[in-house]
Amino acid sequence: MGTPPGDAVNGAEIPGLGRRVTGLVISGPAGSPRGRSVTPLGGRVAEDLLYLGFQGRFLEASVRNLAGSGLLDTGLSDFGIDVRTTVIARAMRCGQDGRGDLCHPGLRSPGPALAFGATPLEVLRHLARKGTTPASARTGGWSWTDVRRGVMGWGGARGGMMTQVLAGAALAFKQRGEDRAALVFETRATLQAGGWHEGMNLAGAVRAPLIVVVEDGLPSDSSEETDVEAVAASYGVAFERVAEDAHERVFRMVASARRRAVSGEGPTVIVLVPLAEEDSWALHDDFAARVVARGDVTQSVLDDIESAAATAVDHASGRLNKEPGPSARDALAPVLTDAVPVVPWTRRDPPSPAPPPSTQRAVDAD
Amino acid sequence: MGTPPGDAVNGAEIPGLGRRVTGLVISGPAGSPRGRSVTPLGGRVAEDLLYLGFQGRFLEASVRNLAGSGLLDTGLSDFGIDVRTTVIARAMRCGQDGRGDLCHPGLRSPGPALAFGATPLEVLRHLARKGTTPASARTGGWSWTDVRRGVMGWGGARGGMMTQVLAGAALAFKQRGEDRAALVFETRATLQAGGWHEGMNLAGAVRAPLIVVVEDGLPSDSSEETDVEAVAASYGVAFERVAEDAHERVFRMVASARRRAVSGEGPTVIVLVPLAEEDSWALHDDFAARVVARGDVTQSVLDDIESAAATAVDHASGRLNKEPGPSARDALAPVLTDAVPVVPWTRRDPPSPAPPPSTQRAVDAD
Amino acid sequence: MPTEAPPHVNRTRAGEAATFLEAISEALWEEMERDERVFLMGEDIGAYGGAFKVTRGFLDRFGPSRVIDTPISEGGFTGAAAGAAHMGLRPVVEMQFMDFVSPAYDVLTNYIATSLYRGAGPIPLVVRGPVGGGNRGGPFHSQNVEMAFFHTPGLKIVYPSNPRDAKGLLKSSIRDDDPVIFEEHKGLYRAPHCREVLPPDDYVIPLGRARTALEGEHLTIVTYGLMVHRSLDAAAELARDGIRVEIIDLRTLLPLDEEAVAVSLRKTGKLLIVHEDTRTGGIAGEIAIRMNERAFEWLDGPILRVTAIDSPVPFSGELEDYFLPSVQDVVTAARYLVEY
Amino acid sequence: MPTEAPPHVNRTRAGEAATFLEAISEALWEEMERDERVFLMGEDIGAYGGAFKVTRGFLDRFGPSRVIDTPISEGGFTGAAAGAAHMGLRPVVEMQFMDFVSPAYDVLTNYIATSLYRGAGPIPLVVRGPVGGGNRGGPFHSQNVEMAFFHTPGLKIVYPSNPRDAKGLLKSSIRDDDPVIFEEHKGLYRAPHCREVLPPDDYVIPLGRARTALEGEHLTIVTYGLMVHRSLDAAAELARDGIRVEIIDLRTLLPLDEEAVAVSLRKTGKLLIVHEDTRTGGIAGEIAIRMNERAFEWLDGPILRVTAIDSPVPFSGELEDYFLPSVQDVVTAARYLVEY
Ligand SMILES: Cc1ncc(C[n+]2csc(CCOP(=O)(O)OP(=O)(O)O)c2C)c(N)n1
Ligand SMILES: Cc1ncc(C[n+]2csc(CCOP(=O)(O)OP(=O)(O)O)c2C)c(N)n1
Ligand SMILES: [Mg+2]
Ligand SMILES: [Mg+2]
Repeated sequence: MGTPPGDAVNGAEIPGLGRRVTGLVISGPAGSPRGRSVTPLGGRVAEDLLYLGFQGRFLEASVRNLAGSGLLDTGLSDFGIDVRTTVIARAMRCGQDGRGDLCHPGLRSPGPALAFGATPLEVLRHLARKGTTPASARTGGWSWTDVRRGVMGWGGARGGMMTQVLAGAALAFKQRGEDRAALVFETRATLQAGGWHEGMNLAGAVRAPLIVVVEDGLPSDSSEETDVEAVAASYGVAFERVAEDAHERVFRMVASARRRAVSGEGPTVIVLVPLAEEDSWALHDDFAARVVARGDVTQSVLDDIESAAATAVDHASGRLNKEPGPSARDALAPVLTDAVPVVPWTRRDPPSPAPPPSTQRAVDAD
Repeated sequence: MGTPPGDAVNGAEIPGLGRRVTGLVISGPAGSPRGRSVTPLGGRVAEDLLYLGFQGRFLEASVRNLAGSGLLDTGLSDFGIDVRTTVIARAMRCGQDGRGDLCHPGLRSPGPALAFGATPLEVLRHLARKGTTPASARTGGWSWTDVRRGVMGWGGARGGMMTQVLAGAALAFKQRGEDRAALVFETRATLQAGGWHEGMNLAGAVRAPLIVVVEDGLPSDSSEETDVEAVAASYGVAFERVAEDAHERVFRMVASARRRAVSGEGPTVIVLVPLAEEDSWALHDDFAARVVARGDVTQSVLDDIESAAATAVDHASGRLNKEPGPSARDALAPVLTDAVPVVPWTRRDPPSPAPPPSTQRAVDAD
Repeated sequence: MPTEAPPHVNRTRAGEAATFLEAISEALWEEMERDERVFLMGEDIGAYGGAFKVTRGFLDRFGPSRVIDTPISEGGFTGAAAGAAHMGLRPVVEMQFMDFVSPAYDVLTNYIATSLYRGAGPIPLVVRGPVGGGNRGGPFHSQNVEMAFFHTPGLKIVYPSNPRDAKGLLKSSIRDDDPVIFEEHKGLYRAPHCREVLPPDDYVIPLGRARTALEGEHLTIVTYGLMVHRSLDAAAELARDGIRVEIIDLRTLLPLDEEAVAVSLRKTGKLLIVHEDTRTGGIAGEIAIRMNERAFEWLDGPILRVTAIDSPVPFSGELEDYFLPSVQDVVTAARYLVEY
Repeated sequence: MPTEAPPHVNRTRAGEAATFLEAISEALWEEMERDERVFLMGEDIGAYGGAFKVTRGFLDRFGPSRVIDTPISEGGFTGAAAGAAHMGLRPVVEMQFMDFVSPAYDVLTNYIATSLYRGAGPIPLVVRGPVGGGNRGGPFHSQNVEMAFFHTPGLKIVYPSNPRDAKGLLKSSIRDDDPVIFEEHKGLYRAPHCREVLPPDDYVIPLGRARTALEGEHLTIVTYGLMVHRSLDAAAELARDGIRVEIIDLRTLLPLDEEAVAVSLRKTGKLLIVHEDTRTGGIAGEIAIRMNERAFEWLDGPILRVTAIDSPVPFSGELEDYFLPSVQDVVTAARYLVEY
């Protein structure tokens, strides 16, 4: 059985509040994950969800701004942040020491990465191709990997590869008997890719502690209306659906899927039904209103959380411009652990007309 | 709507009988494909099924024999002929002129290839790597392609590729409004391959006239017990199961799936449940007994059919040894339609020390 | 229901100059009008008109049975295209980015490339799509894919450098009975300097034949695609010092027109190969050994190459520019060889 | 539940000679005993012991969580292996035949090979399995796969020629932090002439270092895998005419030990590359251009190659023998070069 979700190993600090926002346990009673009623979440989880939600909201605005002023690709600002992805990710056991859960945040929203400990500045660096983190300038986009924090990014193809990779990671957890699970966000059409089926089949067969969230987003011309529930049934794995549900219900549903996963009952596939465009932050606001009404968080703490999130994002976008671009040498980051990357001689001195090799034998005696 | 199944365009002749065994229409009334009762099949279809069944039976013995005497790889004799595959294939519209149905016979049994017009000698040539047909010495095994007769063989990987290929062929039939369908035999574990899912998804999405038979054969350690019915459901395609059914029922079920396919109702997945080992020819014998009992075929015609089949297979295995092996040049069959294959100079004359190129400009004026 | 050709496939009929991308669109349109067996498959190529809008307007004109929006399953629909080709159709498959051809690697190398050899008949099929770096696409939207297929007997690979060739070579590829991988460099798609008035007739350019992009005598540069332009820029700079470079634009990489390379090498005695793709295992190696085999005595210096660095394509602009071969790289290598 | 090692992984401990296959089994067994992070994945490797019985007895000893029978989904389980490697395990993936690595081409080239560069950390993983022709396996059970991966920065490729190297190189590959493609030639698996007594200690052979298989002075042959033996046979024949050939066994193809090749070439002035894989786009090209780059002045003749024919691998014995490079081919080419 798993540690209660939300029990992160380390947490970041809410700057304006001077205390940790992750590293929390649920203090409220465990609600039925399938129940219709909105069971309160513990105060610290609630604070986290509020903070992360505000961060996402301000980040969205900030990215649009930066794109407008040419500091980011407009292509990269063309995303739909879905606050529910944050809630889903936060229901996992996020850690900072390489021993928590794993998450592939998908490409649609930074929410899950934020929930797993990424900072707004890191998100922006990646979008802006800045060279101050190991990979932002090399692969960038919405996606990067930080094994320590459990973020498994991939800005590559939508072929279901991350379901395979996270299935394998989950297999490792299971093999070692660890209380860890993996969460992967995929988009709808990815289910058309054979690679996704192979990953899902494997995960189902070995009962890997894996949760696959299918973000049922913008229909593309090439998406058939796959019946995800039938697909899940064909792999004998559990299925859930998230629609315009309250944060509380989403959180508990995922927490419960996580519990099933780590206790060996196998993967769950969750379909995330798209929100009406105008609703994208309504669930956040409803949640905030509820926690204040319930007295879990006072209005003044809520205001502090909001302004702390705003400050963090402002700080990040302000600092982004001052950060150095990558150095060209970063293009030569090693592709092998033990090799110095080779620069073509045209970037260096030309070879001498008859390049003399070292005379010493490179061949071992054998 | 399709032409009645069994209405082949051209037929081969039963040698001992001096008349065609394919090119037949069902003369009996159409039975309910799902009915439990055994509705008679037309006399000529019955004769065909008897002839093909006997051929398979004798071929199985012959291949074991040849393998025992070292003329064939023993590995290639290690197959399980399933007489029902012949019935399934014969329920399609086999032609000889490139305008009939298509069939990928799979690797387990020559039955479907025989039903689509292959001769026992051709089967043996492929197994024996003889060079007297275009591909036998080059790819051989259980598998070859003859587009004219509608045989689409492939001795390659079990990755579901033939479901893709036949789905595409079926798409072409549909695009041209032809009365044609495609039949593909796959083995059970192939359903684990992403490639199979991609082919099936595409076929389902475009309602290609495709029938996929899953030969649920020997369990391999790597086969999970995929629930094929659930998989078919996830693609929204029809599902059928063939167990120890009488030939008549199998034939009508497939004929009906074919009718659905060509009338635009989409693919069908059929699971072929394995026979008990000792039963492998029992269904054939039951069928023979029934057609004789019903008076559709007299005992003497049955005997003639049996001995014609025996003669054909004897002839084939007798002739096999007398056939020439391939010539080494056949290894160089072109890989491009307009290219003469290049032989490395070590197989020919060595180049002169400073090989003179033609002086004429190969570059067009542009 | 036949509709008017949209503007981007009507440049030539209107007597206007066409971009590289428009040349591709024109070739597809004309071949689909000429031969009803030709049809298109790809992701979002129908209503959406394709990620780069190559097929905008095609769905209206040719209908959904000839402009097929596929699921995201490059292996599956390439396999299906092969089946349709077996049945006499002529599929042209678009990869949204050619980087995504990798899931189709299995079917292309094992099934499609071997078909003729297996006695299963030819598979006339074109797989086309955008390739190449310089567009800040990062490692998964910037690749060159020729070396994934160059080692596979049974495939052809075409990589044009200008609108005229693109149109003529794509028409040839569609009419060809063999499977063709057709690479279109994104950096050429809308490049203004590439725009040109195309011949008004139904011309084709034969596969397997290189083109002399520039005549010269001191050094042969063998190249293709966008690098033809980099090499021409380098040649212009070298010309100021009286160095006259001959540039061979391969156009087709497989089969390789080694005759054209050898003829030029005989004239210049020096050979430099320039490719945008990464270095190790790039096409330069094959050209080098072929020239060893048939033209060793004419070599007055080593065969050298200018290529990208052995690394994935970086995402940031600064890094990508450093990663890619530059005009200056070509100039440096050329000078070195000429002085050798 | 620890069981006795079955005989085929116990040859060395018993002081007996081991075949190539047994050397592979021993390496796997010893690494699994040494390091509990090492685990195996593949089709029918457990109860069945693998198609070639390399892992017979492993399931009993190491249990089903370290000897995992996978579905037939090479892409999927290679991707999963990558995930497990991210989490600190050291997967060794068996392809039943290496031909079937092609469905894993996408994940190997795009995800796994780029991981370190992307800042996602190393992916220590070995993909191993049988390769090569001569066993009448036909086109889909006989391929060499090195050139599918040679062009991808971020992968290593190992291809041993004898039991001693096989064991030492496989151990190194498993301990290496980078992803390694490890090719085992079926023609060596049980070859009696290959059998040898292996060092009793826990030895490793470093990746990226070639080996001189034969010292000579008139000609350098660069080769690997089964072709080392063909080349040795050719050398024996040439020796009868006083021609002394030096044979470099590459052992690791990527990274390529160009230093070893250059050093030998400096001594002999002549270079012949022998590979079993098909010709166009084979590794010979890369070796040729590297020697142009760094050793041109020492070349006293063209760099030549002996290879298979550009075609799929034929199924019939006669055709396959014609298709594959023979001892006679090597002798012919060597004589030509020596006389050049
Ligand atoms: C293997 C692969 N093929 C093609 C693409 C190009 N591509 C990127 S997004 C996309 C559409 C994705 O549709 P869907 O999964 O429904 O995502 P959404 O519409 O929700 O963004 C395609 C085809 C890709 N990234 N990877
Ligand atoms: C892509 C691919 N991977 C691996 C193999 C090797 N292989 C051949 S048959 C087989 C087992 C097939 O099992 P199943 O589909 O259940 O067939 P059956 O047991 O009925 O013969 C395997 C793994 C293959 N042919 N293709
Ligand atoms: Mg969509
Ligand atoms: Mg099975």
